[in-house]
Amino acid sequence: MPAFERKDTHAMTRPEVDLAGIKLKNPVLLASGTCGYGQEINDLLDLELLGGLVVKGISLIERPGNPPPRIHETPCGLLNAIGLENVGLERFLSEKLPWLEKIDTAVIVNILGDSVEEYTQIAQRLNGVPGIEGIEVNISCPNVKAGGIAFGADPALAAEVTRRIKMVTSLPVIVKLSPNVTDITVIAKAVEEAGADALSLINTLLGMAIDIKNKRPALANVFGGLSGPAIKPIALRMVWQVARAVEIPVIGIGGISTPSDAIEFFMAGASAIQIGTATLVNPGSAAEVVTGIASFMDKEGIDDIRQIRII
Amino acid sequence: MPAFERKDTHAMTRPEVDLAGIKLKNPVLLASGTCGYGQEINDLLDLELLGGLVVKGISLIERPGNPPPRIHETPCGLLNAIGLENVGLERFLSEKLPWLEKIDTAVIVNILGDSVEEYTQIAQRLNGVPGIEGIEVNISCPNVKAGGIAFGADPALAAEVTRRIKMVTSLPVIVKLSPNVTDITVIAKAVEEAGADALSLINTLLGMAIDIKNKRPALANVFGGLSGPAIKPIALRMVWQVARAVEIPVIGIGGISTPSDAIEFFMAGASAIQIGTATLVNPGSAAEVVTGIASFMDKEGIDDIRQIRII
Amino acid sequence: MSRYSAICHIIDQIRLTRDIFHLVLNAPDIARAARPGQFCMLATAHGKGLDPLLRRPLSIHDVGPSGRLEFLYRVVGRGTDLLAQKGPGDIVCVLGPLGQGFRLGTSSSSILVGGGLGTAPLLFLARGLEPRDITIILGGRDAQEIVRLDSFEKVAEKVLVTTEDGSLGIKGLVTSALERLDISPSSHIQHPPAIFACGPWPMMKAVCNWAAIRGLAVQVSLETQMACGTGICLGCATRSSGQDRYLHVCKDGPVFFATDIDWG
Amino acid sequence: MSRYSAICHIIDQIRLTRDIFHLVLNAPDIARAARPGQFCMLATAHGKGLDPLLRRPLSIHDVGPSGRLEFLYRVVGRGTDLLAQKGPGDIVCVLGPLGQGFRLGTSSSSILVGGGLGTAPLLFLARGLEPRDITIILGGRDAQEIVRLDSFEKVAEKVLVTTEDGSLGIKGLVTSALERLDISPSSHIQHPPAIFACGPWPMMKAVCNWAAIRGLAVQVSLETQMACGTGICLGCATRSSGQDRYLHVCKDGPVFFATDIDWG
Ligand SMILES: Cc1cc2nc3c(=O)[nH]c(=O)nc-3n(C[C@H](O)[C@H](O)[C@H](O)COP(=O)(O)OP(=O)(O)OC[C@H]3O[C@@H](n4cnc5c(N)ncnc54)[C@H](O)[C@@H]3O)c2cc1C
Ligand SMILES: Cc1cc2nc3c(=O)[nH]c(=O)nc-3n(C[C@H](O)[C@H](O)[C@H](O)COP(=O)(O)OP(=O)(O)OC[C@H]3O[C@@H](n4cnc5c(N)ncnc54)[C@H](O)[C@@H]3O)c2cc1C
Ligand SMILES: Cc1cc2nc3c(=O)[nH]c(=O)nc-3n(C[C@H](O)[C@H](O)[C@H](O)COP(=O)(O)O)c2cc1C
Ligand SMILES: Cc1cc2nc3c(=O)[nH]c(=O)nc-3n(C[C@H](O)[C@H](O)[C@H](O)COP(=O)(O)O)c2cc1C
Ligand code: FES
Ligand code: FES
Repeated sequence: MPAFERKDTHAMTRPEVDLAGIKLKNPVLLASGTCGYGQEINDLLDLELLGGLVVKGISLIERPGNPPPRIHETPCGLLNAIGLENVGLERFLSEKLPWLEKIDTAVIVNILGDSVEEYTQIAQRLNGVPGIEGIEVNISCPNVKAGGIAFGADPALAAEVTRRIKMVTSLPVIVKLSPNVTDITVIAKAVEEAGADALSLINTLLGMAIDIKNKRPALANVFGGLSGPAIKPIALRMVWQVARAVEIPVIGIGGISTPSDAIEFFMAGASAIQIGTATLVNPGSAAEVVTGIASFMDKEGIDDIRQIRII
Repeated sequence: MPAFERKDTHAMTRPEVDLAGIKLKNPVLLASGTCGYGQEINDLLDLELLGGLVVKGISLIERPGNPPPRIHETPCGLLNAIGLENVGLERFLSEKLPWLEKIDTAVIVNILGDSVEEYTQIAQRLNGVPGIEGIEVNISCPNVKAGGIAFGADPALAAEVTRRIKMVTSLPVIVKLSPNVTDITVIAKAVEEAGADALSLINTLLGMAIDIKNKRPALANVFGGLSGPAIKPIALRMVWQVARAVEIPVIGIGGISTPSDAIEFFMAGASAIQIGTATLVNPGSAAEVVTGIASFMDKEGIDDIRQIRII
Repeated sequence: MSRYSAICHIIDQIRLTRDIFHLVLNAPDIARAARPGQFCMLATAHGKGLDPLLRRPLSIHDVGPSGRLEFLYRVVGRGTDLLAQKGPGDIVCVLGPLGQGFRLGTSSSSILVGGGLGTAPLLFLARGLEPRDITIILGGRDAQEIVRLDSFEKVAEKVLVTTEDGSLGIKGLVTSALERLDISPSSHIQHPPAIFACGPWPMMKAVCNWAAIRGLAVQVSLETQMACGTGICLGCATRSSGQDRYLHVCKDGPVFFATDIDWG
Repeated sequence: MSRYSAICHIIDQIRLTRDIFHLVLNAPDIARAARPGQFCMLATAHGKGLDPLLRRPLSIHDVGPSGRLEFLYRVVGRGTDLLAQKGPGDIVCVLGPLGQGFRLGTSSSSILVGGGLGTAPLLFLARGLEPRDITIILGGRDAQEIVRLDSFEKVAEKVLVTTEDGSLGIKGLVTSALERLDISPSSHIQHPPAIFACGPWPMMKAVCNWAAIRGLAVQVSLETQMACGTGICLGCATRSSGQDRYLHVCKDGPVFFATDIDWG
């Protein structure tokens, strides 16, 4: 198409950032599990306006997910027990990635496994695949071999997964931490030492609800992950703590739905942020956050969002 | 006064319960720190309608508390960093308890310390004091001697505090657990084994907020405790887990503001519940919960609230 | 398939009974794109309140000229209660049209069965059907639950009403009305009517049984909990009749052929 | 001291400027018990929405016969925005009257200084003062911020207006008006006026400085974040001028003698 017709989005997508080697148009990403594989949402939210997206967690083999009910609303929050339903690694590569490759935004692949081997196999397969800018390792899954304890709750396990993945890929490796721990900085430091290029936090908090009419848990899985505005204070505290404990960049996640929420996370020390539940509620949230950050920076007269970090 | 003028509240205050030896008119208590020492709120909420109240945490020596700002609102939640401001043990006994003694409701004293010795001293002093039905041990405080790690985050420390307190008092000892741990059942079991008569959970979740206009944490203390409806799913999950891990009664706390919230906790396995933040928002909440529980029981045709527990 | 995220003004909100409301919005884009059986997600919190967090799914009841978009709903909880408090001039954020609607097909006749507020999508459906030999069965607990009867009578050749307490129409369930249609199980039907059903699960199951005996295909409109309504959260799963696979009501449905669903 | 938790109907809600509202409720118990300088906690969420969670503190602007309870407020965030959306007939849950009001004393004259919406409690205060030699100084950024001038003129002998941009009254801050009152620092004042101030912190500080030089006592009405407003959460701490102790604005105040406060 003629040059004058080309979508000139640069002014709309500031400020560019470099996140552990990944070039992003801006520090706003969509969180895993809340944007499908991108195509499902692109008509309602132009992905090219964003820094990037983290696709739904991919396992080696396709997973059907949990029986319904899978979701339940709570005060300012959402409980989900999707059960990591996903198309599996191979179908992701053949059916989902080709569409994403055509979109001018960073694609980060969230991966998950029941064993160190499963994580490693996926990471190895993704290495060198064009159109993938980074891997986000979801360590909230239970380690089947270690008796079901979550990788993310044990610093040694978390470090082990990270180290093994780093050995098989040259892609930037982002490790996504679970908030369901006594001291998240312990896990963060273990994972940093194991070679992680960046950290994402937080994943969902373990919660539940009861359907008192039917006298049973509201979710078929009993427990679910709590997300949304309700968890923002906890997420922000953990980002603040971790940003002060490690040298690698921290991606802030948890309850962000407005530009001012995002700015809180940058002030706490985040280098980028992800928007999750807000997209489910209002598909345009992430684009509004991008615009809001740009005008905040104009008002403050700064050109690097990291300048607003509170020391 | 003549018999016919006496306030006959029995019908309004059902159902009676026995909580680790403490007789309660009903299983609804006010949570520590959200009802002062009782007198402050009695004009807006008749304490005699309730099972009881847990007074503001008492330390050996009076504490001034944290500098302001001490509170900050979050989505469906409240962050507080009151800093355990309290009148201290002796003033509590001489200035606050005499009024409470005249009120026909159970009085439980929440105690806190920076060392095992401080906890023990307070517990010893409270032993045998008329008008006190039980002690609730707040183990969310940092243990100064153990380098600031919270008693509630370490099973051995938590058990030690419990054991020592049990040695010096014949009052029922309720241990109040912190939710900021990887596995709350580990702490719960350690404390049960150490002789606790009951457990209260949860205390607040550690969180923070940032005042982006002034570019600083919204609380002077930086971190604060998150309470209110936002945390209900997490509290309920922990009550469910702990009720299945221990034999002693569990008091459910966290985000309860309506009868149906309370019923969720009873279904999860709680033997009683406490109302915290809801009283700050609406002083009448606890009385409404009492009434709501009674009419729920009528509708279900049950006479013991523990019958609704999901097995 | 075009979907829109629109900020809509309320043109009218009419309280039909104690707890049933008829909401009319101005939403030209959504109204134009809408097909019978599709739904919208409506934000219910007021102002910048964040609670209730999720939007609520409501079937499109009707669309009209100049961008009218209509819903028919019952107040059952906090979200619908807040929605009912709004009035003309107020604003509602709406996402739609969403999902796969009814397949209109070419059957020479159609039977539309609605129970409770399951009647909501049937008006728009009836308008869209061709040829027009349409029977609508509206079932409710009592006469109060049978709403917008005159509108239904305008779009159908025949409207049958059933109420459980007999306060209006036939006393009984919608199946009582179906039995009266005299489509005999044994008869080999030359021009099988298309069957559409929306309502409580047991009602739809009963309609499906009735139809199965007669070899008739049924399209049902399902409800599940939904977070996004747009196909990204995978929260709205329902068991498919095929083994270990879930269908997603917001994108694969809400309308399904009854045979694709595991009726449990 | 009687406090009430009341469900009140809105009698009237008048938009005075773009962001300032005058709210009139029917709240007989609270209105009867109220004293100048006290405040109420108002629930702002609609229906059963839980967000915003906390009630918002507003000073009692005036009370009237037959149970009128009035507030004057500015929309600054989510809570006040939601409150402003309500209209006559709608319901607001109110807790009040709360806190310690102004000590009315027996000074032969009074000077009341309000900055911005700090003017809110001064009307009710002026009505309560006796003997009635009252000067009210209303300060604002511009003329838009000076609201209900006619009402203030009815209750005071003298009303002075200051605006920072000079669009109404004296150009400058409230201290410019104070200076004009010609209460000389050196003079030994025989009948010292009582001084009352409410507004932004720097404004109150300036008033206190002006008064301190003249040996005049000042009562100030403070604002802090509040959760309960009833004295149970201890969240509303402010430093007292006495060492390591905090005062609690909702129960020890909101009105304090300036000398009891640590002005930082
Ligand atoms: C595709 C679809 C179309 C629908 N069309 C209509 C319609 O046209 N008219 C109508 O009155 N209702 C319709 N519903 C149901 C309607 O969405 C729920 O009644 C509404 O979401 C309840 O919200 P609430 O906040 O008032 O109730 P809540 O307090 O959230 O819950 C009250 C009850 O409603 C159920 N519920 C809550 N959220 C949902 C949800 N997202 N989906 C389904 N059930 C839910 C709960 O399980 C509970 O039993 C439809 C649902 C779906 C999925
Ligand atoms: C005793 C007292 C009397 C008051 N009287 C009046 C009055 O008569 N008229 C009037 O317009 N305002 C008055 N205020 C201030 C009023 O309470 C706040 O403007 C209001 O709470 C803001 O709520 P919001 O949700 O709109 O804003 P938010 O979005 O919550 O916050 C916006 C701004 O208001 C501040 N704020 C939020 N909550 C409070 C709070 N609880 N107390 C103080 N500041 C807060 C925040 O720090 C922020 O700067 C009074 C405050 C107090 C403590
Ligand atoms: C429906 C849903 C599905 C999710 N799926 C995944 C996932 O597959 N992998 C993952 O790492 N996180 C997943 N998450 C967690 C989010 O990516 C995010 O960490 C969390 O929701 C907190 O952010 P929020 O409050 O903005 O939603 C999911 C969250 C939701 C709500
Ligand atoms: C203002 C405030 C003060 C509190 N002070 C105490 C305290 O002194 N001791 C204690 O054990 N818990 C204290 N808590 C925690 C509550 O007792 C309760 O465990 C917590 O708030 C969760 O319940 P909720 O969501 O119903 O408020 C305090 C909570 C609040 C909000
Ligand atoms: S509701 Fe989110 S995918 Fe269907
Ligand atoms: S606001 Fe709770 S004590 Fe003052």
